[in-house]
Amino acid sequence: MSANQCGCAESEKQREIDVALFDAVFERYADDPGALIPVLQATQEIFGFLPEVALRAVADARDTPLSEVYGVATFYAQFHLEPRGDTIVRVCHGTACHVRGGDEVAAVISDELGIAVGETGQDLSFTVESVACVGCCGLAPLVLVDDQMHASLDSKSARKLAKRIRRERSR
Amino acid sequence: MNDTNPIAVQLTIDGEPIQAAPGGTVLDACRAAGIHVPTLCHDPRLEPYGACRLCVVEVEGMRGYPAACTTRVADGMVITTENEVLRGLRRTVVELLLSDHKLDCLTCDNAGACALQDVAYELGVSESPFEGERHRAAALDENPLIDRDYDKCISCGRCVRICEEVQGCSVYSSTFRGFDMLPDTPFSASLLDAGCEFCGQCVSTCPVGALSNRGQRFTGRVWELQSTETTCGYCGVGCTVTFAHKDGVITGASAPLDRGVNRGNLCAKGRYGHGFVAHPDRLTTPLLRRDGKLEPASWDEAIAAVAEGIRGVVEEKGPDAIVGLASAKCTNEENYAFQKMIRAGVGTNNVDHCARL
Amino acid sequence: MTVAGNMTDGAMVTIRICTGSGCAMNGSLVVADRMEKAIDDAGVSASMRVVRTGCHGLCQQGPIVVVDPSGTFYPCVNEQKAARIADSLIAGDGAISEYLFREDSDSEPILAYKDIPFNRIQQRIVLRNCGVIDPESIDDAVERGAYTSLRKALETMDPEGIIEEIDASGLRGRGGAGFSTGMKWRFTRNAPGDVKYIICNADEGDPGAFMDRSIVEGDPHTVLEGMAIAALATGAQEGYVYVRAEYPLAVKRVRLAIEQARECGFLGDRVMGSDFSFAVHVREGAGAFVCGEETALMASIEGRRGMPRPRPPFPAVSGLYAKPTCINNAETLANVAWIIGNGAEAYASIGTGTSKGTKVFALTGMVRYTGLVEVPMGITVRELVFGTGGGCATSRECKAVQIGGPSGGCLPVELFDTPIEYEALARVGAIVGSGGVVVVDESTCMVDFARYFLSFTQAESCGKCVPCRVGTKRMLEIVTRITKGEGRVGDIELLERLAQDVGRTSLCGLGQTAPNPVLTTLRYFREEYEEHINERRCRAGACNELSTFVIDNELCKGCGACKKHCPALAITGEIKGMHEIDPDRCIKCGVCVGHCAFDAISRV
Amino acid sequence: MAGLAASFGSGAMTNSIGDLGMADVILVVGSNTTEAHPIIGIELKRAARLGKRIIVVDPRRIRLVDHADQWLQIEAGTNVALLNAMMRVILDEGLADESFIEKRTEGFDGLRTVLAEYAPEIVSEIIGVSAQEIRAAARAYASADAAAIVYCMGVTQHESGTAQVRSLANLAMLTGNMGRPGTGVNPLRGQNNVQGACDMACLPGNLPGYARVDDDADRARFEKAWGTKLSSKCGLTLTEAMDAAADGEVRAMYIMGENPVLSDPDQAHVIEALEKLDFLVVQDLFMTETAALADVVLPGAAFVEKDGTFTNTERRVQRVRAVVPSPGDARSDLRIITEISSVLGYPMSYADPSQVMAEIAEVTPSYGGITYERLDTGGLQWPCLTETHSGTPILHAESFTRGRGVFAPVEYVPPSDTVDGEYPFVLTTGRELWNFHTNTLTERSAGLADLNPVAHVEVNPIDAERLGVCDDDWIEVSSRQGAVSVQVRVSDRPKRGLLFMPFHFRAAPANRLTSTRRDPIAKIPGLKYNSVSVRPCEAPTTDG
Repeated sequence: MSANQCGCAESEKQREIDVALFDAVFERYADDPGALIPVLQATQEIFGFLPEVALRAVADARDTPLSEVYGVATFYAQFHLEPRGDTIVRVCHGTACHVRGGDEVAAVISDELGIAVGETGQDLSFTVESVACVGCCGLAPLVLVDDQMHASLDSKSARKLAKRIRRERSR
Repeated sequence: MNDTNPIAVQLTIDGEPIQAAPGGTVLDACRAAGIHVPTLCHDPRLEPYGACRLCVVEVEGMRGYPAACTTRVADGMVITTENEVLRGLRRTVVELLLSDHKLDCLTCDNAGACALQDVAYELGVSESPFEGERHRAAALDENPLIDRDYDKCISCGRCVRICEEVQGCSVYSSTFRGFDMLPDTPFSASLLDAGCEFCGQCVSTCPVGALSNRGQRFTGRVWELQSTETTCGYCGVGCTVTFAHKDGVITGASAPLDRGVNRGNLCAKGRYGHGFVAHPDRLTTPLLRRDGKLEPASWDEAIAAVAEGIRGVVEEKGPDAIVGLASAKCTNEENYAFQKMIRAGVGTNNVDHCARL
Repeated sequence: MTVAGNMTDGAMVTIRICTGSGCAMNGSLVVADRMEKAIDDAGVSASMRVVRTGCHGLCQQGPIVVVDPSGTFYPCVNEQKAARIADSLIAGDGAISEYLFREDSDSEPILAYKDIPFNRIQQRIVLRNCGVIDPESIDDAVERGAYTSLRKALETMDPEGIIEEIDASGLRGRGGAGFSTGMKWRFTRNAPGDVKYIICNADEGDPGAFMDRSIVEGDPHTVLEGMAIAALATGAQEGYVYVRAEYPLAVKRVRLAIEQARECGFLGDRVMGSDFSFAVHVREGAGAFVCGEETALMASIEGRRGMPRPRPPFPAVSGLYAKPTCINNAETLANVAWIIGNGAEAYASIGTGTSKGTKVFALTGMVRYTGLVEVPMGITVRELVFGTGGGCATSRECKAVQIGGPSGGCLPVELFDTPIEYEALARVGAIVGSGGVVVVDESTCMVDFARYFLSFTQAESCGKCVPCRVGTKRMLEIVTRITKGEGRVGDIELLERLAQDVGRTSLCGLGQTAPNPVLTTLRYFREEYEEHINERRCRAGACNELSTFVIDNELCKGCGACKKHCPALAITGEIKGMHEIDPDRCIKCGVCVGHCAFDAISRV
Repeated sequence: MAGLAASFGSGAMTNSIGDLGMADVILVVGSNTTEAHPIIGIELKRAARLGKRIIVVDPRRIRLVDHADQWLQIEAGTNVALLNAMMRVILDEGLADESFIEKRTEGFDGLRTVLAEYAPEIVSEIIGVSAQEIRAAARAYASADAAAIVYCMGVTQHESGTAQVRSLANLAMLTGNMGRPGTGVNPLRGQNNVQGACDMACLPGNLPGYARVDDDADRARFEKAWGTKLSSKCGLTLTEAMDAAADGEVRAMYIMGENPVLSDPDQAHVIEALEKLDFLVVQDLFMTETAALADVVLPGAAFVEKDGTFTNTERRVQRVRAVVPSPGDARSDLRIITEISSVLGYPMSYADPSQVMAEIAEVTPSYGGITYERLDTGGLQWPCLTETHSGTPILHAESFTRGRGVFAPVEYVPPSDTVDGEYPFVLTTGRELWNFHTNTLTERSAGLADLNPVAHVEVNPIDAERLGVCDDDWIEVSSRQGAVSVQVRVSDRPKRGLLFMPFHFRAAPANRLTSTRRDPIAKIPGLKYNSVSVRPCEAPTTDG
């Protein structure tokens, strides 16, 4: 048994994250027993990732074992348990992108930003990740910077793109 | 299982006509008929899961190789449980498992009781042709009772399922996915922090040495141990418990799956509460109070002293000045003899026990 | 110069601008805004309007603008072009010739969208409204006949009749396995239980496939109508649309469509005044390919890890929340209203013996025209790749197609006459699958291609069963070492045995089909594997570790960029001088190629 | 058990552990099942998982509540009021099983009259649970095809314990939930062989098999079998015996395998009584708090060191087998007893325990068919009358043991130990998962002992805030009997105003606080309801 059940120590941690923020989320899905994933999606929408206290709050609010919440949160690629960069660079790895040089595009971008694919820069500026397919295969290879698509890239245009977003960031 | 539907299902298994209970699985039917089908993720205490794929069989008219543990029997089914193709498929499964399993059978306490060892032996797999990435996790011993070594885990999900389905505790879940999937507590917390009740059901179902009882470590190889089945001495449920022992010392407790009110399950006290038996505090000799101090005495002295003390009070105040308190911890035979002694030997009905507490 | 278009005076001019994901992200929204402004400014909105439509198909040429009634097609429209096109339309001029589509720079322009090579053999049933209607306007959809089939079913057919009609049409599931839709509905209908569910599977996870996305984005009502008819036939009262969260536009549009349909009485309580009630919810996937598998998808809707369970029991008997559930893929459902409206016979007259109707394919890769096409079942691979796709996009030879995504197979050019239908494709080791068709040329290494698909399925394995969890990992490791030139004698046999056993023993479709790319490349391109192992050679030059990087002195300007970025310090040379790569130090990462501004570095 | 015996004719669990799973609704009253009887807890949790409804009645949020459909957090000691209100609802809504009442019971009119006063709205005020909740529970229980009741010390350890048990029996009979799988009234026995010790007549008023010492025919039968005269005077119960010892009426005690200093109420009183004795014999495994006061201490054998039988809570007689030898000179209790009896002049000569069982079977009809040979293939549930009888999983199937079941008109009487300004809290005591009874065994089992090594008192967060205490702070809990210093565990399990303390720990003996106020019939002390006061205090010095 942890020694802080009375909440003295807990409240410190709670304060960092305003749990009241997602009361509305709980309320919206309170009557839907299957809605754990939408709740986690909405929670991640609020915090940018899924902090431990948030997962605990979800488990409590939905009367679901924490282990189950954790198991679900670690199963789906969309959920992140660590903080993420302000800008998310997603390199598409769909088949069309692969065939048309997606790997090279990914290598160039991660080289230019100094962040390996699947990781977040230490200053939380960028997260570089690969996505399975964004369904815009006609425009392969492509990269999404947040929601902005950059299509038909090659290693040169990819490098230019990476340089530009780095520059914009430092401004 | 109701009485109106007792009609058995007719099957053919490996060419033999077999009758099976309706609603059961092909594996149930095979086991009931004494036909061996290897499994790793199956436990009769759990719902069918179908993850290890060792129990694949052939069923006429069914596509592919269904798993016996998840395929329900149907009348007229023709099943093959053993042939070269099936052996080959099972061998591949075992080879895959061995390619990501810490093979420390020399010092593993589960050696000899390990289901993976058994199937490897049965299928003649001595090494895996596959090499590559392996799980490397530090062995966990953050709690006083259960050791976890996920390098030996085969991700069969039995611990996760038994904790959820049987114990209702959900301490574990399967975490992450694909090759990275492992059973774990949320945020890899210690079992204590994860709300574990330490029933040890997870240890009892683990088919390999990934989960083990700390207290049993290095107390004896499986084949050196003797086992004796008895009834648990803690609460009133009366679980059937099998104690493993060596050289007069109990090394561990388990429960048979097919007998008793508990069907293989135990609680923390039943499974881990036997250390008191060999505790140095045990009274090993009678004690008599001499000059205000309790001092060791022989049985003859002690029995004489008891008889004398009782007789003295009876003579002075009559038998009703004597009270005997029997014990809900003692056997029926002992309690019977005790009250008989108080009633017939002392002559009073002043006998009671702690039923009211 | 202008080419005369048939702009009849008085008729409403409709400018259909594609706002599907591809075109939208490529700037079509700006194009639409620009044109709308021009119309407003000119005060001609009574005779001219902009419709923001779903996908037209030829994504590669986006943003796409089609002007009706003439059908004039403007590819690659940007803001400037948009302004000029709008002006010309307002002025009543003909089409702007230099903006029109041409096969080659020197060939004649083609005016109408329907006449471009890409569209010649297409036959649009599923996509009949895609690119035509504004998917955010139910009025548009209704005008094109949406929900008339539902009304017909409600007013003139009984559930059994509906199922018979679907059965007779020969419609089969478009998501992968190709199971008879009519039979699935019948099983669900016959399963005992008061509560039943319809699920539309729009969790299109196959890399290289985007037909479900385009359908849901371009014509959500036909999917909803299909679901409602399915619900009516099976006795369901509730439905879920399970759509990938990676498709935000699809999510938005289907939510809007549900809202609108409910307001119009096409969904919800007492549909169209009848006794039939049907509520539809939307669930977004959370990034798991395996959730395309029926039982995993249902686990996900229930809020659990998307891990499949063995079947039987089939969802039709015990599905969502253990209730009878009918799961159809979005494309399958998009056929339903058409079949009910036009009759089973009309549908069955399209296609081949066992594969009826049309199929939507995502034609991608090294093909000239990439995009979404809908063709009758039974056309050959060759017709699809060369007829619709216009052949190889490069000067190299076309080498193979991969059909059916990571579960499908690679077919060599010699098999291009195979008809595209369920059984014929299965015979050669591929599947129709969800309909991804990736064309590759000689620059693609088939071993690496197999590795690519495996790395996808391996990463998407849920981890439940041993063959898929460990088997795909070990397969990937073997294939990877072959592509790295570290393959050993015996690896091919080991890989083949493992691939077969993983396929035979895996719990669900993902693991059962994951080995297909390996098995088909081993079957048709085995010599490439052998070359990698025995000769340490990659004929496509695609495997870095087996390539040698060289600097062409003719092209090299001596800028030093490659040297600066070489992580292995393998490049020597002075500024403005000759540069050289030390093959012994080179780690074959290819970074130098990306840094050379003069295309002077190549791999041989 | 007196309550059930009066209603049905037998005081034992009516049904079996295994058939709880066949119930559609299980009403769990005053039983912290998952901690005190974990394996039965598993059955309940499994039932819940399969969609069966569990209704928990407990002032404390026990772990089972997480699996329950409904939790009635009543005020401590108000079970009878709740049950009467539920029965009132059942009657008012026509949910009673008229034909069962007609064919199998008597005394119904008396109950009906009593229930008139127990409208849910009125009872709601007493028990602190809304009328709506009471109705929901009543309807669920009464409309189920099969509904079972499980109860434990939370019902019996009250001054009104017998009344509470009879009330549960009333509820079961009212709805015809008796004698079928998944029904019944099922008391859970706390220790391994409470049932057996009762069966064997370690009770002051009974002879084996619940024969009566004051019944001439019964006594004559045993006098014949045992070859001696027997007293016809009912003996003293344990708590009465302690009083008598304190009064000097009782002068000697022979205590086998019990530790009343820790387990019995009002510790000061118990110690006083035992110290006043002329002669005290204690037979045990360890030097317990009680043994330390003895004149003679006899080293007994643990259950893994001897052969015999236990009878579990569902009346199942099961074999106990020697696993290991006893240490040193320790001996099996049977051997000790027979030798002492012989020296006392009443010779007993059993070659081994199976001969005792043979004698038990001879004199105890319900054990008539039980032999060690039969038990080797699995336990047998009594009544097992003959060697061909396969035992009785469900009692009262065709008729009640006593013929017709009796409804008892039970009125709710508030506990006499009422809270007041001086003692404003209610203390309830009980078990925790990892400790057993007086901790004698569990504190000496490595690993297990480390899980819950020290006593805590559970305090509701609101009370804790008002008292200004946090986890692990020390408080002194005082009652009219005594005071104990104990560490706090802030927990939302107990209701406001309720404290919970385990009775396992000698360093913080809960029974120093409890009183010997007891049920007038069963003589069970009201351990579950004690008025106490609380104040923060310093940590005690360790020499304590």
